[in-house]
Amino acid sequence: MSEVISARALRELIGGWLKAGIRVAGPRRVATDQVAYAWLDRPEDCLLGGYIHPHNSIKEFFFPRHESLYEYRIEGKKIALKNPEPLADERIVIGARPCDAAAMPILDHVFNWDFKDPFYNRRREQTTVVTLACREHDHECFCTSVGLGPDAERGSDVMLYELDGDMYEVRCVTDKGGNLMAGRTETSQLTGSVPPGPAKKFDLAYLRETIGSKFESPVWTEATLRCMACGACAYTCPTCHCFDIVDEGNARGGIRAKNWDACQFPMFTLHASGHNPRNTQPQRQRQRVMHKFSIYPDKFGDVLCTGCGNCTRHCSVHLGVQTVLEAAEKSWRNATV
Amino acid sequence: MLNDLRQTARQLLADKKVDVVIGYGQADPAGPAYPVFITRPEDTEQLVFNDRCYNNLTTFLTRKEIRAMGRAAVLVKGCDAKSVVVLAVESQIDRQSVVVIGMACNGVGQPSLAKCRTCDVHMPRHTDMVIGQAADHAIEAKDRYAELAEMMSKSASERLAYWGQELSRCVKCYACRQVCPMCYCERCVADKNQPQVIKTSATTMGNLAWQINRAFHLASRCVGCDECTRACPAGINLRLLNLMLAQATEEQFDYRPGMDKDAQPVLGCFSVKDKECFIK
Amino acid sequence: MSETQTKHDFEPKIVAYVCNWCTYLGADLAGTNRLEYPPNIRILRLPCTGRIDFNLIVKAYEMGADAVLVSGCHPGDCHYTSGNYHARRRWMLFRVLLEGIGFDMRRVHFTWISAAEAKKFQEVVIDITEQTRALGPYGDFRKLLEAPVC
Amino acid sequence: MCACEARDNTDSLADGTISRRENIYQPSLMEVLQVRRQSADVKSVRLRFSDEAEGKAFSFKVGQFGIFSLFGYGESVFNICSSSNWKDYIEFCFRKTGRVTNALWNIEEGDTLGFRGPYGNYYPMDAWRGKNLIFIGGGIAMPPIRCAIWYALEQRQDYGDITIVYGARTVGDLVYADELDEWATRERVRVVRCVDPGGETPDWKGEIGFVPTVTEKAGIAASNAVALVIGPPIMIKYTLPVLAKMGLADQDIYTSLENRMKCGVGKCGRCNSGPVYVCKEGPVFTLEQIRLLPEDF
Repeated sequence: MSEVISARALRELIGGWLKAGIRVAGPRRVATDQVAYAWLDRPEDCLLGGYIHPHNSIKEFFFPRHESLYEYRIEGKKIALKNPEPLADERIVIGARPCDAAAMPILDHVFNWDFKDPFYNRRREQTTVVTLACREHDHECFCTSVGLGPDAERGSDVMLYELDGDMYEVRCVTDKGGNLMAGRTETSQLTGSVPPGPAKKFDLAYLRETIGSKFESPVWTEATLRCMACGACAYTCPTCHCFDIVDEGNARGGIRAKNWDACQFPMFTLHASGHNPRNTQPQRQRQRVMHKFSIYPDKFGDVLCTGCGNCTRHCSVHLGVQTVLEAAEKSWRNATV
Repeated sequence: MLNDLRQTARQLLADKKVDVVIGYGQADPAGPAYPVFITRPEDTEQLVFNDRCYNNLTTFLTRKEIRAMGRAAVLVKGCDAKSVVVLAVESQIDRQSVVVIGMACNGVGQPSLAKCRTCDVHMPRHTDMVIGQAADHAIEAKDRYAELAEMMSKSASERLAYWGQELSRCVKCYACRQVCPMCYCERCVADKNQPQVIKTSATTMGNLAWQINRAFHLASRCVGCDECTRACPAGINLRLLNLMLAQATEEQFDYRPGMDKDAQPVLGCFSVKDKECFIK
Repeated sequence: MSETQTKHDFEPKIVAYVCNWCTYLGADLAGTNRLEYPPNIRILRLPCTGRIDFNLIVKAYEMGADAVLVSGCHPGDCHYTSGNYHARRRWMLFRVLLEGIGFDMRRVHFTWISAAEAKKFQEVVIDITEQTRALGPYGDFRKLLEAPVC
Repeated sequence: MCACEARDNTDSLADGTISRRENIYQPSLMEVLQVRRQSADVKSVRLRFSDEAEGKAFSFKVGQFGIFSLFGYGESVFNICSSSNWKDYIEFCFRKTGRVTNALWNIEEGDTLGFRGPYGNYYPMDAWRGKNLIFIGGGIAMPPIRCAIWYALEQRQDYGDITIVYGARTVGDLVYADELDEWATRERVRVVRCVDPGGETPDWKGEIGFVPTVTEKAGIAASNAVALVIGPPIMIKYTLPVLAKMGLADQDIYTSLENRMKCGVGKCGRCNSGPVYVCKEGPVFTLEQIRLLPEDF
């Protein structure tokens, strides 16, 4: 026994949400060859197939690339601070990929260890994530290598599985998801399944065990010398979360804002004195990969990567977590032979 | 052709004429090629050349990490060869100390990229050697800029709205800048904060200011390799911005960057006869 | 509020980037000659038109300008010999980019005004102010400024 | 730790507003009480909480840092260089180098700044009780040492001999010069001042030489001692072997790292050195701890 919904009913449901003033985001064609997670204006904007992975990730809806932390007004020698606008709107992300949804519990750790980030948390509370299990993958996908897969439920409130005849099986993962879909589905005998995901690209257990002692390994330089030092990998990544805090305004006032930042920029760690702890590009690539597979896991258990492949997919020199780790594993295993 | 390339590279390294060959490698024939840095003659077998060799490798000629490797030989397609010319004209490289290996090219991408459809430099120019053969056809100037016609037929208001929409996707990853061989500044104006001329925020306005800045700093310097457009993760058609300026540069000054190594760069000089009908 | 009323109440903000040696002195002379011109103009003095970074023009719109005037020495009169020639060439191309992106070119003005041309300065400012007033606020650009992020 | 727990309290408001208390990025406002010029490019600033109650509730431990902001320019990270025993105000010290500090240079009494903190760990002043203290600093590193010196002097009976070695490029670059003179008059305190060769003035009475050499020659007794060494990386690098030669163990040598930080609360991801977030688990480390970190600072 299962719960199902027809494609038409699903679109109607999206239409109903939009009509009720709920903000709905999902995969949407934004240019001829471009699919992005974006706010939907109409139910038909939402794509439920025909692409592998949008060029961005759903982290945008929880941790936007630019967000005001508060406003300041300058009145002579006095300053007045004003809270940001209330974050009260209910939101739904539909058609998330499992690798994107899985990033949310990972980011939860960062934004809640010790100090709690209210902006992120408020959006998490307000957003329901409806995930669409994957039926296709490309060369860059490697979710299976980091312990996830095309139907991984982690981070999702509802899972949708494509069935024959324009139907979707609906599996509610959380109460939040259950509430969202309650009364919207029909009972059926059909159950959804997905084809196997991509073949494993690297041995996670081996790398986790080894990487901590490989800070000085020559592989970092060998494998990453071609890095162009842009932030495409970090900004399309569902789990990268580094940010900058800047003031924007004029002589009378303005906002203090949180903007995305990326460890691949030389400016990221540059001290005012001119000293830069990560002075070369391979050092910065090492930081990115080690943050994901050593620093973060040592602190929080999981790896800071969901295998979506966006880093490699959007890299102008085909360099990403997957390519670096493949090279690293090969090099380190050979060295021990 | 591939044998010639590997043989040439091997010889250059074996004879110690260069310390590194900047070329293309490809781990997976189905995937894209990517830059490789070959320092030993025996590694030249890694070199490939095919229609997946997108990168403009001349960007690496000004990179700190690559410069540290010593004298370089670099593989260029016809379009990339133009950036070598501009880099030399702008004194960013010592042309005599770089070996430029031209690769005859019939276009990259399947289907070919937009730039390849109006390419008239299938055979690279101003290189130290050219490997392979390709036929060049003259392209009429108007065909080079045909893509602009549709955009320019819209009203100003519509165009502004179009760019606002396109640039709302920009995340300021600066991939467009980083892949560009002409963006070699030690510290980009976008990274300077005293004063902060361009907002660092990836808001529509911040992105517009950034892209205007990027496009105009490349005015009459951009060789049209279109790497910025290919590198953009958000798929913004930056090519159109570059084309606008390329067209104006060709129409007003009869100048195409990188085509003539002896021509004076347009914005590096002036003429007292320059048109000024727009100035009252 | 009706369209006509909006335009009537509307006081355009106009930013003028002028060179120190000609147009600024022209404006100064206009002042000492008691030539009246609208107060809508905000003059920003730079050493030379060659110093007027194109980013400044964009910045003016970002800060809420409805029109921008760039003005300097007549050809041949540059205090630094050739700054205005370089600037002219730069604007020839920059205008094309602005136009292509869809800036309203009726809101971007370039003039040569010498230190003696107080009258011309007055006329130009009156002219631009009235033109901009007729165009109304630069709404298309405000829309970009206010576009939300996510 | 004091402030962190208070901030954990999430009293969210029903309409979705993020309250002042919840917003970990929102600073407290502070009034500038005094600005003192310490050298050609260094100034120290004394601040008081604009909200009296907030000031009363505030406490920190020496060695912790704060994030100070000048509205319209941004935030900058500085050590709180006043002693934690001083209740009515806090102080920080800055060198004019970047966007924020260049703008801070022009502040005056009565201006309002923002402050978030205190953040990070602190000097183990309790564990140092009964020990002889060796403070070694270079250049702008005096302020983060000064707070510990004052704290120790105020609890004088708890600590043994105090030796302060402080060097700068020139005589004019020595910050808190007046306080150095005052400390030198205290009992069981020895102050060794030095300037780089060529940086001396005709009437200079201190040493001439670099901090490591001067430390070596000073003949400081290392038994039952701990050392706090802060300064530019090159100074630290050459001072450490000297301390080892004197017989100090790695766990008795402390320093404070100065990685670039933005959030100060372990989120923004730039201050880490290997697995350690300097803003959370630092900035104070023993040499023993630092030896375990990758060279990423």
